[in-house]
Amino acid sequence: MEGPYIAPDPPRFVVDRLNGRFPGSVLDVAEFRGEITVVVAKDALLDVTLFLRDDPETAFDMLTVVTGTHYLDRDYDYEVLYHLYSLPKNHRLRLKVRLREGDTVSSVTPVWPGANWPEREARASSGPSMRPVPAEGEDYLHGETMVVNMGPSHPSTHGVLRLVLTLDGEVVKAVQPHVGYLHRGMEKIAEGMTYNQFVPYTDRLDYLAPLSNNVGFILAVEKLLGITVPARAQVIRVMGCEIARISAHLLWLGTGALDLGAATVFFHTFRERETLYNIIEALTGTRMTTSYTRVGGLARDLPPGWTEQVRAFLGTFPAALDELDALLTRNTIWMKRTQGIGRISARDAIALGLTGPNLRGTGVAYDVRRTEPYSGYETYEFDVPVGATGDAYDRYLVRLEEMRQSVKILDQALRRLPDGPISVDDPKITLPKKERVLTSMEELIEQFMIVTEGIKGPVGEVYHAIEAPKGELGFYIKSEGDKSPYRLQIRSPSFINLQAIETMAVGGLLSDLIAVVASLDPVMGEVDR
Amino acid sequence: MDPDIARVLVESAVKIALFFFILLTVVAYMTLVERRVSAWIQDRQGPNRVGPLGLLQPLADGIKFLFKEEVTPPHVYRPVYLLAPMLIFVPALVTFSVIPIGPALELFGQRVRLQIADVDNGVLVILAFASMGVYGIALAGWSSSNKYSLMGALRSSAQLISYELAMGLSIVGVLMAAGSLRLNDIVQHQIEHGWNLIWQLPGFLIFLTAAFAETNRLPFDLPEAETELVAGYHTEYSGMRFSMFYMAEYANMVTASALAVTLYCGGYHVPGLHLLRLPEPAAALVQVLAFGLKVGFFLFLYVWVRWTLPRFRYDQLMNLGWKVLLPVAVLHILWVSFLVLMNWT
Amino acid sequence: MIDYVPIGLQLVAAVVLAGALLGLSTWLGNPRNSRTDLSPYECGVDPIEPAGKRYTVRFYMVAMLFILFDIEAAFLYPWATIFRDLGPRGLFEMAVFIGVLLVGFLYCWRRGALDWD
Amino acid sequence: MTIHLLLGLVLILFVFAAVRALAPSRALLAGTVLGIGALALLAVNYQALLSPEFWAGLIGFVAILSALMVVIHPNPMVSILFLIVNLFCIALFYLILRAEFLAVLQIIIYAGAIMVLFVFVVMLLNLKAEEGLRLGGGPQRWGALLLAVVFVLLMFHALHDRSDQPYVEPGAFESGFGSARALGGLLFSRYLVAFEAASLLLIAGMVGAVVVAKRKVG
Repeated sequence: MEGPYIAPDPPRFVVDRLNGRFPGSVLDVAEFRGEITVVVAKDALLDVTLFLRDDPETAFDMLTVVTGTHYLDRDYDYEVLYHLYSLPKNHRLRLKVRLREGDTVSSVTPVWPGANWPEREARASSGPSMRPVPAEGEDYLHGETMVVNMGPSHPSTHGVLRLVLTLDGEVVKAVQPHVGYLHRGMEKIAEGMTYNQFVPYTDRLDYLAPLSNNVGFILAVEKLLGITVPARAQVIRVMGCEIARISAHLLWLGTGALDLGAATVFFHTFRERETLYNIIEALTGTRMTTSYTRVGGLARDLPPGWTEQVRAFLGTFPAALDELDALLTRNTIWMKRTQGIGRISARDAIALGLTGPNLRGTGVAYDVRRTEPYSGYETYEFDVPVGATGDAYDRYLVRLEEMRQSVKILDQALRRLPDGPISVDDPKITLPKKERVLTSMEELIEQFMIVTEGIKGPVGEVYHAIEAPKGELGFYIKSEGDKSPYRLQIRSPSFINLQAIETMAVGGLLSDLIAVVASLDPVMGEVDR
Repeated sequence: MDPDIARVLVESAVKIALFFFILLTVVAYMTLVERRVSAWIQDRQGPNRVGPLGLLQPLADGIKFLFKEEVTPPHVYRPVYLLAPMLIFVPALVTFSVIPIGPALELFGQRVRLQIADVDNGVLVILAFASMGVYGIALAGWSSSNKYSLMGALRSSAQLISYELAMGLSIVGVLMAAGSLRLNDIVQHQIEHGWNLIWQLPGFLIFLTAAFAETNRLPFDLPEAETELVAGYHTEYSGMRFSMFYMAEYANMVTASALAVTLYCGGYHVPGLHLLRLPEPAAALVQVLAFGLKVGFFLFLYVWVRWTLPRFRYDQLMNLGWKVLLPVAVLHILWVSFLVLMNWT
Repeated sequence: MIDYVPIGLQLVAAVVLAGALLGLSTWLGNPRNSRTDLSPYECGVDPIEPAGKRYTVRFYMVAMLFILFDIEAAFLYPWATIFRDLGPRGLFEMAVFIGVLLVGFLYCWRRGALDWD
Repeated sequence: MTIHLLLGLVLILFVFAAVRALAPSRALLAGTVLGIGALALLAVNYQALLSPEFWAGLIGFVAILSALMVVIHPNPMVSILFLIVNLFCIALFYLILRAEFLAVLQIIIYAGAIMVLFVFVVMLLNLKAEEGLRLGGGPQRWGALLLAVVFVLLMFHALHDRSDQPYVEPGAFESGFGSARALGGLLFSRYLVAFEAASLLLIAGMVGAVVVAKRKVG
C-alpha cells in the first residue's frame, strides 16, 4: 500500500461541530504545531466524547492515552487530557477538562474501554479523580476455583508482570494483571532535567528497542522546537528504528517460542540478535543503552565500515529468518497452539486502543510510519502486513513479515544514505565542534549555554508518535518555556496493549494464557516506566 | 544352603551391581549428551570446560547436587514429601531388570543370561513397575501443598495413565506375534521371523509416542512445562531430592529405549551375524554392542525431538492419547490378528 | 517363582541406593532454612489463598476410564499369548468383548467425557 | 524353626513400635539396635529363609499391619499408601503360590490403576487429616460394630475348624500352572461366558462413571 504522504490535517472543523452540538461546552481552543486542543466543560465530557466517537465526520474511534497534569498556580488544579485518534479519518484531537481539587469527572471507559488503565494511571500519578472508578483490588471469584499468582517471578510473564488467575481446573476464569513492579517515575524525573538529559531514560522503556525509543522522544522534542534534522540524520534514524524493530521482534519470536516449548528457536534468534548487537555497539558504543539521538540530530556519525556490517547482516538474515519460519510456521503443534488462541476482533482491539502488530493482526492496517510518516518514511517502499482473524498465529505471522519489511527498508536506506551533516546547524540546539570550542570564544559560550542551561522549548504542548516495534510509542510534552518539560507523558504501547489480556485469555486454558502473553509481546520496562 | 539358590543370589548380586553402575553412568552421561546435542542443534558450545570435552561435567553435577542445600519447607506434608522421590526413583531403577541385553552365554562354566531376571511375564513386570511411577509424581505434587505442584501432579498423573493405556494396547500386537510375555521369546521370535518393526509399524509408532509421553519428554513435557507451571510437581524440591526426579526421568528414557529395541527392533539381534561364525563370546559381545547402539539411537531421538518441537497443550495431549492412539491401538490389534491368522509373522 | 528373586533383590538394592543418596545429601547439604527458602513458591509473592481446594472432576473421569481400559488390556494379554492356538475362534471371542467395550467408549466420547474444554 | 523366627521378628517390630510411641526421641537408636538384632536372628536361622512358610508368614504379618494402618492412620493419603503396600503383599502371596501372571496383574490393576483413582480422589477433594478423622454418624458406627462382631466370629470359626493338614505345597503345582497361557486357555474355553459377561460389567462401569461425573459438571 505505497501511497503519497498524507500530512494529518488538523481537524479544525471539529470545534464548529462541537459548538453547534454542545453550545457553551467548549471553553477554549488552541492550536500549536498543527495540533488542536479543545477544552470542554467537565460535565459535558461523556457526551462530547460519545459524539466525537460516533459522529461519522469526526470518528475518533481510538483513545490514544490519558494524561493528568497538576498545576499549582492556576485557577484550576488539574488538567485531564484525552488524546484522541481517528483511524478512518487519520486525524488527532486533544480534549481537556479542568478540575479543582476535589472535583470528579466521569470516566470515559463507556466510550473507549481502553481508557481503563490510562485513567487509573493518570489518577495514581497526578491526582484527578475519575468516576466511576473501575474495579480494582481483591475482587476474586471464589468457590470451586483456585486463585493463583502467575508472576511477578514466573518464567513466562516476560519480566515482572503479575497475573492473578482464577482457575477452574485448567480453564482460566479470570485474569487480573498487576503492574508497577518496575515503576521508576520516569515521567516525573523528566520534569527536572533538560531534554537531552532525558534521552538515556528512554533507553530503558522498551529496552529491546532503545534506538527506536530515542528517536521517538527526540522527534517529539523537535516537533516542540519546530525543527527538522538533515537528511543524513533522518536516514540513520530510520535505520536505527528498523534495526531495533528486527532485534525486538527476534526477541519476541525467541521467547514466544520458548514459552511454547520450542527452545531451539530461542537460541537461533539470539544468534541473529548477537550480530545486531554488534552493529548497535559499533554505532553507539554500547549494546543496550544506546542513547544515540540528540535534539537536532545524532550523538555521532556512522563509524567507518558500519554500512558494510549492516549490508553483511542483510545478506545473511533473510535465510536465517526462513529457517525460523520453517521451524514454526507449518509446524502442526505450533499451529495448534496458536491458531484461534487469544483471538480479538478488530472492533475490540480498536476500542481497547491496541496498536502495532497486535492491532494489525486483526486486519487493521494502522502503522504510524504510513499514517503520520516521520523521518522520511513516506519515501520508503514497504508493506504493512495485516492478519485476518486476530489470533496469536496472525500476530506471529505479522511480526515475522514485519522483519522482512524492515530488511527491505534497511536495504533502501543503505542505498540512499546521503553525505552531509548529522545535526542541525543551530548553536542554540546542537553543541559546536570540540576544536572550535577550544579555539573560539563564541563557540565556547554556546557550548557553555547548552550544557548549563539546556535547550529552552517554546510554550506549548505537542504529541508525537512513532511506530515502535510494540506499537504506537507517543510522547506528550507540555512546555512552559523552560529547559525541561512541565509535564511529560509517555504513551507506551505495551501498557495499553496489555489491557487486552483479559479479552484474549479468559475462557481459554492456562496453556493458552502463556501463548497470549507471548503473542501480546509486552515489555515491562515500558509498561511500568 | 541350597546351592541353586546361592548361585542365583550371587549371580544376581553381581549383575545388579554391574547394572546399577552402567545405568547410573549412562544416566549421568545422558545429561551431558542432552546438553551437548542441544548445544549443537542450537548453534552453540554447551558444557566443555570440566575435563576434556566436558566429559567430567556429570561428575561435577553429581557432586554439586550432593552439596546443594536441601530445603524442606514447613508447609509440606513431610512423610509423603520425603517418600515421593524414592517412589519415583526406585521403580525407574528396577524396571530394566527383565530386559535381555544379549544372548545367554557360557561363562565360568555356567550358563549366564545377560539379563537380571528372565521371567515368564517380563512385559507385564515392566508395565507393573512403570505403573508405579505415577505415585511418585502424584504424591510429590500433593504433599508439596503448592498450587503449581498440585496442578503439575494432576496433569502428569492423568497423562501417565492415559498413555500407559495406549502403550499397553500397542504391545499386545507384539505378544500375539510371539505368543509369549517373556522378552527372550519375543527377541527369539524376531530373530526367526524378522523384526516386529516391519509388520507392526503402527504399533511401534503408538509405542514410541506413548514412551515419549510416559517419560515426560517434549512434546509431552506438560507436567513440568516450566513456562506454565514453573516446575510442576517438583517445584518445592531441591538438592538431591530434586535431582532424583531427573535421574528417574533419564533412567526411564533408557528403559523405554531398551524396551522399544527389544519389542520392535529385534533386541540384541544383528542380522547376518551367524554368517560370520564368530566364537560365542565374541558374537555375544557384538550383540551387546548392537543392543547398546540401538538404544543409543532411541536416546538420541529423544534428545533430537526435544530440541526441535514445541509443546502440546494439555487438552490436545489428552485428545491425542484417548481419541487417536487408543482407537488406533485397537485397530492395530485387529491388523496383527489378521497377520497372525495369515501366518505372515 | 525363583525367577522373580533377582527382581526382589534389585528392588532392595534400589531402595538402599536411593536411601543412601538422600541420606548423604541431607548430611552434606547443610540447610540454612531462611524464611524465603521456606515459604511456598508462588512466583515471588505471598499466596492469595492456600493450596488445597477442590479441583476439577475431569481428572476423576480419566482415572475411572483408565481402570476400565486397563482391565480390558489385562484380558487381552492372556488372549494374545494363545491367539495362535485359538485361531479365528479366538478372534471372534475377543471381537465380541472389545466390541462391547468400544460401544461404551463411543458412548463416553459422545457424552464428552473425553473432552477437556 | 520357621515360626520361631517369624515370631522373633514380629516381637522386634512391636518393641520398636512401643519405643516409638513412648519415647519418639529414642526411636532411631532403638530401631538401629533392633535392626541389628533382627539381622542376627535371620543369620542364625538362615535355613528358615528358604522356606515359603516363613515368607508367607512375614508377608502375612506385613499385610495385616498395613491393613490396620489403612484404618487407623488419620491422613487419607497415608492410608492409601498402606493400602498399596497391602495390595503388594497380596501380589506376593500369589507369587508364592506360583500364580505369577495373577501376581503381576494384581499389581498392574489394583496397585497401578485402582489406587490411582483413590489418590486422585484424595487429591481432587483435598481431604484434610482432620476430615479423615471425623467419625461417621450413628448408623455407620453401629454398622461398623456389627461387622466387626461378624468378622471376629468368622475368624474364630475359620481358625477353630481348620484341618490339621498343611496347605498345598507350592511345589505341588505343575509347572506353568500360573502362566498367562494357562490362564488364557481356561478363560477362552471353560470360562468364556464369564469372560464375555465381564465386558458388560465394564461397560456398566463406564456408563456409570460418565453419568455421575457429567451430572456434577453440567
